[in-house]
Amino acid sequence: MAAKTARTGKSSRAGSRPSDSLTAEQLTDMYTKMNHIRAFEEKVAYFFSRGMIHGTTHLYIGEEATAVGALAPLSDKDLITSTHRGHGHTISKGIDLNRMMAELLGRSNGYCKGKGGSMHIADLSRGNLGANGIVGGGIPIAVGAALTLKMRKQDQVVVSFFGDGALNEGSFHESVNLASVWDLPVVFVCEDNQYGMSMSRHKSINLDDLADRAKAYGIPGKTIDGQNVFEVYDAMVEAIDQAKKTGPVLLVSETYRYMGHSKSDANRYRTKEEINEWKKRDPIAILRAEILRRGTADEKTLDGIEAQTREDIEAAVRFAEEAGEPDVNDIINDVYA
Amino acid sequence: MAAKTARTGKSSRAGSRPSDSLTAEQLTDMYTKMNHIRAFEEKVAYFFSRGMIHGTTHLYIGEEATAVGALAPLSDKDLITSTHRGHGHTISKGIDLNRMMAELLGRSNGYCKGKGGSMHIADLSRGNLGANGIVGGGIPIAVGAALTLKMRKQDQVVVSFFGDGALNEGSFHESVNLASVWDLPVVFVCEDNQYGMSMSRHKSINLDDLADRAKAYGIPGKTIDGQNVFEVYDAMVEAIDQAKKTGPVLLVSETYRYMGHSKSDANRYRTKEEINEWKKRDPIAILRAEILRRGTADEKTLDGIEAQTREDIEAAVRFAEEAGEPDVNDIINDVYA
Amino acid sequence: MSSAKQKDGAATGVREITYAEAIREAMSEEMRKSDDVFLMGEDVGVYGGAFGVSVGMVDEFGEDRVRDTPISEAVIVGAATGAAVTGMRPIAEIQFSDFITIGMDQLVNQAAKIRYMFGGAANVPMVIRAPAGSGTGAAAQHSSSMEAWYTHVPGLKVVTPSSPYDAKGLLKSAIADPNPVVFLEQKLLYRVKGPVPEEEYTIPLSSSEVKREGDAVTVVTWGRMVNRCLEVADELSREGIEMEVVDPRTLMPLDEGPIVASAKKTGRVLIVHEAVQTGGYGGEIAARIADSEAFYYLDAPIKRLGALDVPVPYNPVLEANVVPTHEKITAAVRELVQ
Amino acid sequence: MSSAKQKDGAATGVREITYAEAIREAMSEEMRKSDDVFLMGEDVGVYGGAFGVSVGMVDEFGEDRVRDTPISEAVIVGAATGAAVTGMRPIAEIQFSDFITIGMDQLVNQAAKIRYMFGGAANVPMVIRAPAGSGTGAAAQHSSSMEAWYTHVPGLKVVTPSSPYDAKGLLKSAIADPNPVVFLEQKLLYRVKGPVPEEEYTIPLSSSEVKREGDAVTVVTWGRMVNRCLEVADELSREGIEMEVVDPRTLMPLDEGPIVASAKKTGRVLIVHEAVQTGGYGGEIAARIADSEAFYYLDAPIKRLGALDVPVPYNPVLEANVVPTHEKITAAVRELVQ
Ligand SMILES: Cc1ncc(C[n+]2csc(CCOP(=O)(O)OP(=O)(O)O)c2C)c(N)n1
Ligand SMILES: Cc1ncc(C[n+]2csc(CCOP(=O)(O)OP(=O)(O)O)c2C)c(N)n1
Ligand SMILES: [Mg+2]
Ligand SMILES: [Mg+2]
Repeated sequence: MAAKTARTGKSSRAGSRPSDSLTAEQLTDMYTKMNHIRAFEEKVAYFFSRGMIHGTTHLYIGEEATAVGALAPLSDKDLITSTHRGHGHTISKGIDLNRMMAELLGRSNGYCKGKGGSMHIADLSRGNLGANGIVGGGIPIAVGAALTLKMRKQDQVVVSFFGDGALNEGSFHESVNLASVWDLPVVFVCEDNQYGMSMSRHKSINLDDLADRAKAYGIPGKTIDGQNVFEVYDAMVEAIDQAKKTGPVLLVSETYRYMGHSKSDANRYRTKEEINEWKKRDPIAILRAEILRRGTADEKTLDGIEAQTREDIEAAVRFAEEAGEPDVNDIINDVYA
Repeated sequence: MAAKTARTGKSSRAGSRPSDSLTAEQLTDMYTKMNHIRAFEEKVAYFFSRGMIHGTTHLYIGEEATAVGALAPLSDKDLITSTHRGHGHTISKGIDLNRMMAELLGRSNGYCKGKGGSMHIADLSRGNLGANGIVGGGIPIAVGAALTLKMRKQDQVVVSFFGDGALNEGSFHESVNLASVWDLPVVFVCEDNQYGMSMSRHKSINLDDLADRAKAYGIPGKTIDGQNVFEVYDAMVEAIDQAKKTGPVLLVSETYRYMGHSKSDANRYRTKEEINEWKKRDPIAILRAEILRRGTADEKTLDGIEAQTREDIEAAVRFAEEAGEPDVNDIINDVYA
Repeated sequence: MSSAKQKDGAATGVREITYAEAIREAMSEEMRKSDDVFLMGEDVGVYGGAFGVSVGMVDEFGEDRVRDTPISEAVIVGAATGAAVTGMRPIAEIQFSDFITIGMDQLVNQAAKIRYMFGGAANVPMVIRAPAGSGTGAAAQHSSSMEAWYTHVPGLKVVTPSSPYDAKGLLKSAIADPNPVVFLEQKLLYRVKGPVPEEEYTIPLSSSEVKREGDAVTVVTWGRMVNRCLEVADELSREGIEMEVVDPRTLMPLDEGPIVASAKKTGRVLIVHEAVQTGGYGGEIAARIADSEAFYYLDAPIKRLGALDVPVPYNPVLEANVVPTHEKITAAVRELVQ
Repeated sequence: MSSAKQKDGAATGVREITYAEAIREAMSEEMRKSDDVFLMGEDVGVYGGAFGVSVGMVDEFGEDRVRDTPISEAVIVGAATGAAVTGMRPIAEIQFSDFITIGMDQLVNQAAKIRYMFGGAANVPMVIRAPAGSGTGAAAQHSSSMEAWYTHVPGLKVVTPSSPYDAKGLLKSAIADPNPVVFLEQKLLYRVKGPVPEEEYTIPLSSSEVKREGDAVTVVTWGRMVNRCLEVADELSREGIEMEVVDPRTLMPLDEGPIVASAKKTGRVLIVHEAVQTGGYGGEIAARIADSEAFYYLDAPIKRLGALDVPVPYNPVLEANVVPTHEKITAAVRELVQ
């Protein structure tokens, strides 16, 4: 079972790792972000269950360590492309939570003025090139962004997130190949949450280790334990370095989504046991335990952070609710620049 | 240089190989087919140089051993999909040369009644599902044909040809992946003639051995000397067997096109020396030498075969020229069945 | 108007089922009849399809004939093409019609053209089923209506059913058709019920239907907009304005006769579609009328009402106002008959 | 009619260059002006492009700015999109416009929609250049004219130049435009020469041009068909039939004014395009006229003449007869003015 494989991990534990020298402040920031993601998602799940949000949404709960671990080593100037399951990446990259919540609620003060919704939140000012409703759709865009960096000789990197299901789209293939032959600074991060909608990745891909996909492009590939934010962080520090020096890297982060694929999912394709098994290795709990072990914060502080993140989300909801619905006359704007 | 790699070959020479037991008749048939291809192509090249054929064409001269070696082990009921550079596959699979030539000349008695031309010749009665003007376009179709075989439990195989350039299309990726997870009986034959139009495969793909692409799909992959028809044959016998038993296989046949990519090619991207180097290992010469060594036919017989193939092509031209142009009123037919 | 009678089924005791159920029945019945027919697509198996259209089918037919595919639209369309050319009758579901773009080459350059390129030597009997349209809050990449594209590709047939009855009858014909058919389903109709007889029936492709007779104005419309236009018609009828509503049902090949006849009769034409107005199929309909004998009977300019020329926005109010609304249709009819 | 004057350039001493050269000049000039502009595509470097459009450019600009790509149309379009969103101004060549189908999702669901989905927070300044049209004997998968598709995608601009002068002036505007532009070149025009001034000039996108004045009939046409219609016009002029020929040059957004004005003036309209008639952009033009004030001035049905509804066949005689021929255009005009 994948959960078991992930548990053992694959990165070497010997010697000192970058994550060993994370400062107290950095650890607190990571803990805050993971809690922001979870609190945001739980709020969104609540709104959906009440029919208070329009459309559909794809929740990231359970996968928080990947986004936070992968993006912690980035600078503000580094870029990302995200997915339909993008809230985690967006919050990790830094975002105005108010405007993000407002967008989900379709308000005029949302990131996209209510035109985009959950699947199209972007924040170019913070290097977030956007979520994407098309599976695999953001990968070519990441490659193009990396081309800009290379042509302008900018010392930055692009991180492109996508799921295990996206590994089967032609866009993945063409993109990784191009990034490889052009030595572009991209880290491709595959979030293997074991399923593409209802399809087990064991049925959609004939590989034990998804990182073997990298072998087709002559680039490094590595599978990591996506529930452990430190392992993600360490792999990413190395990958960013490689990407800048020699070109693209593929990381496969083994993780799991606790919730259904989207709002309408009867979970017919997996068992309760499997879900519970994964929940035992909750990424927030793992980070919390390690912070306590290192002693950079105590229980009380961490509880305070958690409470604060919930409060931040409530504040974001208030911010959104204070704004009006977008003006119907605004429909026709923003097509052309 | 790729030519050197190919020269050493990669398949084991130890023990007896399927090609060791090719009968005199089979060898003669292979020799005939390779000469048919070459004679056909030389005629077509001549017509083009005189502006007597419309459109463009992609010549297979120099690559004959791949098509002939790959298709010799097939039964009539096995299927193929071909490419823009398809004359070799078409002749190897068995075709009415008259109607094939008539199609190139755009005649009403051509395979497609003059509607298809060089890039769209098909012969479903002989299992040829068609050439294709879209790079990588035939690969998904091959997979679909193999699905038919599997669903109907027919003990046949599909061979899908494509070039090194096609390895970079999303269609290749999606197709091989699907064939792999569904265990479909397809042999994917990549004809690595070193270039996709002007682009060296060393620039378009970051791999020394293109067969490594197979590793992304958990299927066997093997690179073979495409100038040596015996090596192609042997690899193919094994691959067909595997494909029927366990699912798809990727073969990469290292070969070279002597002529320009299509009729308008100034050959700016390669050197005369490189072309001449490859010509030293002409696939027809290699087969001829081996036939003589085995003694299954003598010089005179082989000369006679060669002369006969040229005569067959002249006869095909006469067949075509006797037919009229298609009727303009036929334009609107054949859109819907 | 044979099926207009059917529409009164409820009254005459015909059972009512949803549009999604009608589609499922059509597929299941054809799959029972022939082993050549099968369904493939993302999550069509145990999940039952993103909109539940194929729920339960895998239980009856097994995983071999109700095939879950990886997320690979190009090879979904292409494999269907290859299976069709070799004698099967695949039904390939693309989860949202927006994603057909990924299989566009296989659909347009392969499936549609194979027969012609081969001089008639091959058939490509396949159906691409895909849900179209906005209204679900899924925003710009999950809501488009691109039927016009496919009508511009010789070799394809294009079907846009507006009721459970039509969906079932047309899908059965599409499956039986020896050509590639793009069968565009309406997300917002999936749960709408309508009368569908238990007995076997089919509706020929390329058979426009007058959904409602009237003499004041001809409204040509399809897909989700048909019901909306019929509602407007009921309302305006109370004021004495009798709209004739014609649904082409199959856009390509188009059964032009009933449309031209109606335009000739009423002298006033409004074309309503959910797709973006510019470049939409409404242009084709308008052009056909403007170049038909009906031209000489027109008393007013031919009006089109399509979606605003923007991608579909997320906010529900914006989204609802992108497509022709009840109010806009009403206003357009009023303006025309003045 | 500013550029109609330019068309007499030969007489007034303006140099003549080919359509391909005009395109190359436009790209080279813009690349000299800004490092943000670059060209990418299959074989655009040392090979000079399949039609020789970029011959020599790699020598001036180097392999970094004239980038040969692998054969991967989806990522060609997508990488251009990503580069554009991050501030570059890519020109991506797709070797034949038929192959845009492979990059269709990236073009339609990404490049075109990004700005709107993000509520206006991003620009996507990119040009997709691609040769369209039949006449080269390359058959069904290398000869299509799909401009209508792109006009149906809000967010894209669509340009179809018919002369070297227009090609250069419009391409420079396309490169400067902050939006994704689909720039459809005509294979059969690449070697055709025309006057192009040495001085810098641009032609605004969305500026229809009356290529020839006349009062008997309005012919709206674009791309390769413009010259053919002008030839017919010269011929019929000898019989006293004066055709007015209007070339929209940019199909989306359309500069409708000159078209409607002309239709109003002549009262008779023929729309000619190389693309397949059904679902073609001729429908849009016809519909716009039929719903404009020109409607009241029409003396005859609006006629369309597009290609026959078939894929493009290989045989040269068949191929030539698929598209509107000189004879068919002449006959259509005669019929209209009778
Ligand atoms: C091109 C495309 N195909 C299908 C879909 C519908 N869809 C949305 S998410 C999804 C599953 C994606 O799986 P994966 O890439 O593993 O990401 P996950 O949802 O597991 O995070 C599917 C099939 C889509 N949005 N885009
Ligand atoms: C999708 C697509 N892109 C580009 C082309 C133009 N083109 C035709 S053949 C060719 C090169 C193909 O290279 P490869 O696959 O190696 O085959 P080869 O020609 O070398 O046999 C190109 C770029 C095409 N026909 N289809
Ligand atoms: Mg997944
Ligand atoms: Mg090649």
